Amino acid sequence: MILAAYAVASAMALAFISIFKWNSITRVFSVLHGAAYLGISISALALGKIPTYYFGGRYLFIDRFGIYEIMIASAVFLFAAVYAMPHSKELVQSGELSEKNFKFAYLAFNALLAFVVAAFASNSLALFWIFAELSTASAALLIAVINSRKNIDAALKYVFVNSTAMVFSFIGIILIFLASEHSLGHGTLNWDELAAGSGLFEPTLLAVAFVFLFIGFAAKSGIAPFHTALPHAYSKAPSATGALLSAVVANIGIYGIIRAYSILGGNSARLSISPILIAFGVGSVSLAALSMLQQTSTKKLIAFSSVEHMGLVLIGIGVGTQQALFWVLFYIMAHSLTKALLFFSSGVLHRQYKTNKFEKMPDALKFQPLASAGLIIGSCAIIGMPPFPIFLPKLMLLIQINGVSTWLLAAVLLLLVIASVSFVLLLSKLFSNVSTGEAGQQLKRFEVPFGMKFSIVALIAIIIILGVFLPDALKNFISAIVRELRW
Amino acid sequence: MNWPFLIYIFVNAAFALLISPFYMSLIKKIKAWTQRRKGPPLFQTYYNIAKLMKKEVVYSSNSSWIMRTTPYANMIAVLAAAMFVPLAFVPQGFDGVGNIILFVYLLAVARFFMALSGLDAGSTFGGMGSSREMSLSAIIEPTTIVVFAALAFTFKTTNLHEIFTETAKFPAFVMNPSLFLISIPLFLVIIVETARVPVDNPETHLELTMIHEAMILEQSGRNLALMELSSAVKQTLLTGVLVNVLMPWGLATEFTLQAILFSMLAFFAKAAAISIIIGLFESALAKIRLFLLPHIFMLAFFLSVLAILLEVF
Amino acid sequence: MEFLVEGWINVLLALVLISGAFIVTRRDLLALVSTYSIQSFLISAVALSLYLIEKHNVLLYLAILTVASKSLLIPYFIRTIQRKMRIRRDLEFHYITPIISIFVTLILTLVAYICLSKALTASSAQNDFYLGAVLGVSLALMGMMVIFSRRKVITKIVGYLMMENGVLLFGMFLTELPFIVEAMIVIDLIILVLIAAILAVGMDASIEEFQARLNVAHKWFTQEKEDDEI
Amino acid sequence: MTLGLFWGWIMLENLFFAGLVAWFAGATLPLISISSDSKTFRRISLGIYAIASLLLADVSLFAAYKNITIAITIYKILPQIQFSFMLDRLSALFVLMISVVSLCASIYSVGYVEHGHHKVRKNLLVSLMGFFILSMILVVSSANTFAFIFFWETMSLSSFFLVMYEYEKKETRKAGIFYFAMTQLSTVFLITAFVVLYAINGSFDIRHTAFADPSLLTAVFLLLFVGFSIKAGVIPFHKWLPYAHPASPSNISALMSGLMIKVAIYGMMRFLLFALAPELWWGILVLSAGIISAILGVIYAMKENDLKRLLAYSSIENIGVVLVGLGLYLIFSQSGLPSLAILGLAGALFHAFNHAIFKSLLFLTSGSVVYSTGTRNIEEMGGLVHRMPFTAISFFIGALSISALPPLSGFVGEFLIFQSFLDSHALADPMLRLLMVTCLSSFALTSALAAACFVKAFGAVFLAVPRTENAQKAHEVPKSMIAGPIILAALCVVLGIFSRQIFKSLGFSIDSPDLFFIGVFLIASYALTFAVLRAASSGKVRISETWGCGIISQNGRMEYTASGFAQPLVRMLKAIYRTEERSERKFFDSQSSIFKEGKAEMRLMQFFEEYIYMPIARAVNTASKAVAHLQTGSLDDYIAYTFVAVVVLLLVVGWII
Repeated sequence: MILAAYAVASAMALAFISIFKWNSITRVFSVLHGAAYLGISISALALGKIPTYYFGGRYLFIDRFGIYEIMIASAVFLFAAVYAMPHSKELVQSGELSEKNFKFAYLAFNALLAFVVAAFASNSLALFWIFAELSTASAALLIAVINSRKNIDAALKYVFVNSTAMVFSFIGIILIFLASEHSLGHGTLNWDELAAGSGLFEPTLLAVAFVFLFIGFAAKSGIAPFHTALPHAYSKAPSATGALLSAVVANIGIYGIIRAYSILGGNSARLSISPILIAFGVGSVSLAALSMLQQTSTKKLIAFSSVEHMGLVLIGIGVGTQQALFWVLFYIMAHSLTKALLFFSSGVLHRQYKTNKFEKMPDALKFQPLASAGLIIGSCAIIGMPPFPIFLPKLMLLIQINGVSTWLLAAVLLLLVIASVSFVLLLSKLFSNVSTGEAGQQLKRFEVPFGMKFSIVALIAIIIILGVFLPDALKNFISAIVRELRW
Repeated sequence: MNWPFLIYIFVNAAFALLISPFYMSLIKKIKAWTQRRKGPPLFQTYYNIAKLMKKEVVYSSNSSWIMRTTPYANMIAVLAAAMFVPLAFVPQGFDGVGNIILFVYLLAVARFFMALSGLDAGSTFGGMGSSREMSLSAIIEPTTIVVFAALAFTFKTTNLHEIFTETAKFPAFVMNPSLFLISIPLFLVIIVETARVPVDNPETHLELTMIHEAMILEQSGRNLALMELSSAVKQTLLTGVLVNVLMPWGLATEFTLQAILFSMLAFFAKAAAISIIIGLFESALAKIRLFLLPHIFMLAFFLSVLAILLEVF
Repeated sequence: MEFLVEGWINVLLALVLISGAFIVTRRDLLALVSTYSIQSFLISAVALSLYLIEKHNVLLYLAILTVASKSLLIPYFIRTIQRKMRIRRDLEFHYITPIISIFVTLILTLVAYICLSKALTASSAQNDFYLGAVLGVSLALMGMMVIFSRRKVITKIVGYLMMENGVLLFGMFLTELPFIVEAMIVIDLIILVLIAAILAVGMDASIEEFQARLNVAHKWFTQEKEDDEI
Repeated sequence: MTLGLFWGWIMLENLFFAGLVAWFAGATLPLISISSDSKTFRRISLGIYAIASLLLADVSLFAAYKNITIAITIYKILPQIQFSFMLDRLSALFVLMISVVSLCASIYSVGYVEHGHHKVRKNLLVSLMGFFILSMILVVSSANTFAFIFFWETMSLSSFFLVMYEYEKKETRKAGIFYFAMTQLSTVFLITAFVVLYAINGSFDIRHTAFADPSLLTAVFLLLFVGFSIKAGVIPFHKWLPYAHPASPSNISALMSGLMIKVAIYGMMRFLLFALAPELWWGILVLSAGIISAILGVIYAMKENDLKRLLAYSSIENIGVVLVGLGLYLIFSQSGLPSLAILGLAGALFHAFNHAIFKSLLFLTSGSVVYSTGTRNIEEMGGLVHRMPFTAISFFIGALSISALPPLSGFVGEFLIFQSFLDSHALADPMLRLLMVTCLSSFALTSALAAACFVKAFGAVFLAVPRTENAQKAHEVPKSMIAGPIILAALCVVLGIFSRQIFKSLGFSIDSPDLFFIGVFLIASYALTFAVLRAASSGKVRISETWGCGIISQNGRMEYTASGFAQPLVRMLKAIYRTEERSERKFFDSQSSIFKEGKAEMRLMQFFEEYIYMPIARAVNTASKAVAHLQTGSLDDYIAYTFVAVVVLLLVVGWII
């Protein structure tokens, strides 16, 4: 029922977009697409019984974790779609997006949501893999659709780095199948069955399988050293796409890792895997934090910040306690929303200055006060300052990390400081760039259209509210997810 | 507050005011004698003060209320400090009066104002004097405090009145070698605080040597009189500390007229002795280069720390 | 019969590995694609041989699908593009030279063996599956080696295809694996290759422009150091 | 009676809450009207601040005086994560301090904020100031470490933005980034410590913690100490302070220097007194850190010619003084001398409180000076006592107080600390006594240098003749900018004079001198002296030029400069003011005998920057460059990384499983 509703929504959106030739209708439909997803998810939560299985539970299902991720994805998509309404017009006007490709871009944009949601709704690991790959493909198209060689280059990097890593995931899938066949008697690739029977699995086989799975999922979520394509992809993609890439597509990888790790739940393989995850997490955080110091472009900085946050999330997963998972889940949401805000804000600045280099953005505060405010607030939020929503999960994750080692905690914290200093450097370089005399006068102010403003303002409001209030519903929901995953 | 204490305040201050100028002249006289000169009359300082009182006050047009209040501030700070050093007799204790630290800081108040007044007129000399005064006082401060700490460590109290009561009871300083050690840095502190050779030369108005005189260069008339008087009282008070620690013979601890009078006389004589020593000390030494002064201070500091070490171990 | 077939399979697997080594070292693009085509053919032959033993219909379908897509369709597509691009050779090697890459290939097989040995022993997998798994993983790693040691995008695509072949080889031995999964992989592969190829040539352009662009594009891949302007 | 107390308690709780809400409302108001340039909103907001400060001052004074504890919980995120607040005596003291200072700062700001040009920025200044103060209040009244760190961070964040107020200036940016890095570093230490405490206690409550592992206790102490030290500006973690304080607007410098670093002191006290079981060596560590900060702080201040930076260094000194008191408390309480320990603690607390008052007074007045003259360099001022009489008198009282001159408030704190030093003969351990003497002498140097430093500051800024045109044209600031400091100045006097009575009424029998008596005596003797002089002297007064060695008219170039004033001390302490001298000489001939030309330069070495901060920064930068270099932009490299990672991962898996 729920799934059908999703499918219908996507089908209608895609169909209408391809049928009608008016661009404005295309824009509206993609907003409706996002809204429909969000609406369906909420009403499913309110009414429908979750988890629900389809096709006898073999291929598709919707459980709480899935719908949580779907909600994050559709919320970000909704804002991105609203943002893209005027933004795409701008892109067409400035010639960055050719008229011919407009519809194509929008199709890919909407298909991306459909694929992502399908991935979250896949019960079968193989199906999940396929949809993850498809989301890579559509994301790559979205990056490449802009008329620039650099974009094609970035898209190719994105495709190659992700797909090569995902190949190993497939090996992992085969191994998982082998393991389940060996222990349960019949091979299965279903998340729920795997999680239920995980205690019986052969630990070494399971561990090897997990490591293979992990390689692909890590690439998808941007864990170092598989993150390399992200800075290019994020900086070249239009901002709405960038937001989707970092706030939605990256979540697929983390989703996969969490699912896969939950399979290890009752198994001794977990003991040997946990250090690997933590090591990769620390590696990502340190690499990202150190790289961030040298960045000169807003979106690259944001990209590395994604790597950093995913690293922290990975550490949280590696710690493996229920509390840690609870906060990891909250963290993912907070991170997605904040990242979207950052992308939207830097997108406005990109419109104004046609560049992402923050040295080349004179008088940003004067020309684009709202975007600047968004960037400032987003930066504060992303570095985990209160009263923004990353602070709380960060603190609580740190507490969980302390359970592993206090040294690890101290190391992570120090790295986070470096990362936050990078953001402050960004802000200070950006906003201190005040032109004197005529240079500043020549620049024409880019009037921010309503849609872009709306997304930024709405996200700021949501972030501030979530930073202080943790609604009971959300709290219970996340707890339910943790229970459901049998962490 | 009891009435003997009130009397003490009044008598002690009056006594200090009365005898202080005498020692200034006495030192000059001693120095003159050593140089085979006749020297000024012993009461010359009193004459000077009386003369200055009659003169008009000249204020610089650049100066502010700092210049105008400094003489009073100096005077009252020194008068308050006078409460802390019993010269005539040691009264019954009163809260906080007699505290070493408060004593040192009351003198610091006087210095603070004086240094500011040196800057107030905008004259080059005044600034120079203030600068040197504040620098030297900063450098000597550890010594001063450690000297008093040594006293406190020796007598297990920080109240001068109590210290003096103790010394008056057992007036044999020989018994206590640390007291002897303390007396040398204490003497040096007096030299510095009262701007004497080798730190400063109160006789000359030469810009290379002036410290104290440079600061009060712009003062005149009754204000200058107040400044002179207060610095004289300050010297007496510091001498009083030395005298009462080192040779407390005759210091009255009970409140009888006879004892008080005897105590005053004894103090007068003892302070005169110290002044003579100061005079001879000044004659024997030449003014030291400003930047060599810390060496002397280090010596004083070393001695006072030594005194404390004796007490500590 | 089965004994014979098993031996046959081993020979085929060895051939696959050799073809992999070939791809790693070849400079001629046409030869590369042909080798790939042959490799895919060998793999479907493996599938067929397995079918003789296991009698699972899935393997049959798989063999057909592999031949259709990997031996025919994709190579055809790549050749078309190649013809348009007029590139014949991929001369430069990055990081490793052909001779070294042969050694690395051997080492990779060893790595795959080390990684999988304990796990597969523990699960008491059959012997041929074991061999298939090790070869599959090493083939995937070799494909990756092709991707990063060659400069031309077309070669990279071939490398990626070889990686997929490795996975396919691996998956084939796990006969119970649902067919739909394998089929989907193939579909996905086609889509990705299409996208990558299209991207490689540029979104839309006439042949001349396209050629110019492509040359530039190859320059970016090879020498481009970040500069960030759109 | 009980009922009355109960109602009173309820009322206090509500009042406290109302105060917080008022702060919040006041701070939000300018945000709502962010793009309007009307003064009204800002004034209303500042008025709300003032009222809220009064309210909170009232509540905290009552709580401190009656020694009752107010506890409220505002919001529970999760059962173990709550925003709950508590005013016990220690917290109440700090809340009182914050409210008093922020009351005056708010009054001051009414005039001060209007002198900028950017309307948005003016509104932001007012708003962020409110959030900043509110955060500080909430930090010191936090009942658990979660709320503590939460508001600690908001405090850091809001103050960071306030430091960046004039972000166009390069030095401001440098200051801001430096400040931010340091403040984040301090958070690292604090969070680590809090997390460890949480792991032991199982909750965020600040309560007495029993450590099973003594090394963990040591670790927690060190973490907290370093964390709070960074924020408090204890040497060697002080370097952000002389950058950040001058860079921010003056009303904010007053808050930062007067209050924010005290918040760190509060944290230190809170945990040392209530959560951890101290050991003797902690006291020695704290004492040494305090002495080093005090002495180096004032020595650096002495050399400084930037008025606000001078004050910032002086804050380092005073934080050192507070730490000395705290260290004495720890040492004495571990040596079984509770009465002396209380003396030290009282000294620390009283000095902290007073420093808040007089340092914000000094910052506010120097803000007025900067406002009028447009420069922070004291060499370019002079003669302002005639042009800005009220500011001058306020600054003067602050200077007197900070120089620890009786009977003003600054004296009392230092006195108590001196007293406990001098009473340390009661200690049993001779080594400890020796330590005390050593520290005492350094401490004495500190206070004398502080006096010298403020003679220099007051003299150069206010006295004599203006040295530049700007100083010549300076005029008195608006009334509100006079009113704020005047209140603080009055407090300096009152707190000093009535210190003994204050201690007594709070129930502490501390043997501090009766400064009220001294004050009365001073006034009486002033009257007497005045009367005597009137009677005995001529009373003639003449105004004339300063004697200038024959020069007709005295001008600003002839007077002693601030650098000149500091010169003797600088020479005497040249071991500390490390200067680097470099000379190059060229010669005509090869034997180096005929001199051709030469170049000599002298530079003040910044020890901590050059030997501690810069090497670390360089190391981080080198590492980050190396790492950033990995991002080559070439797909080949990226795939190669993946390849290597996969191979390594597979080997690792094969090896460990």
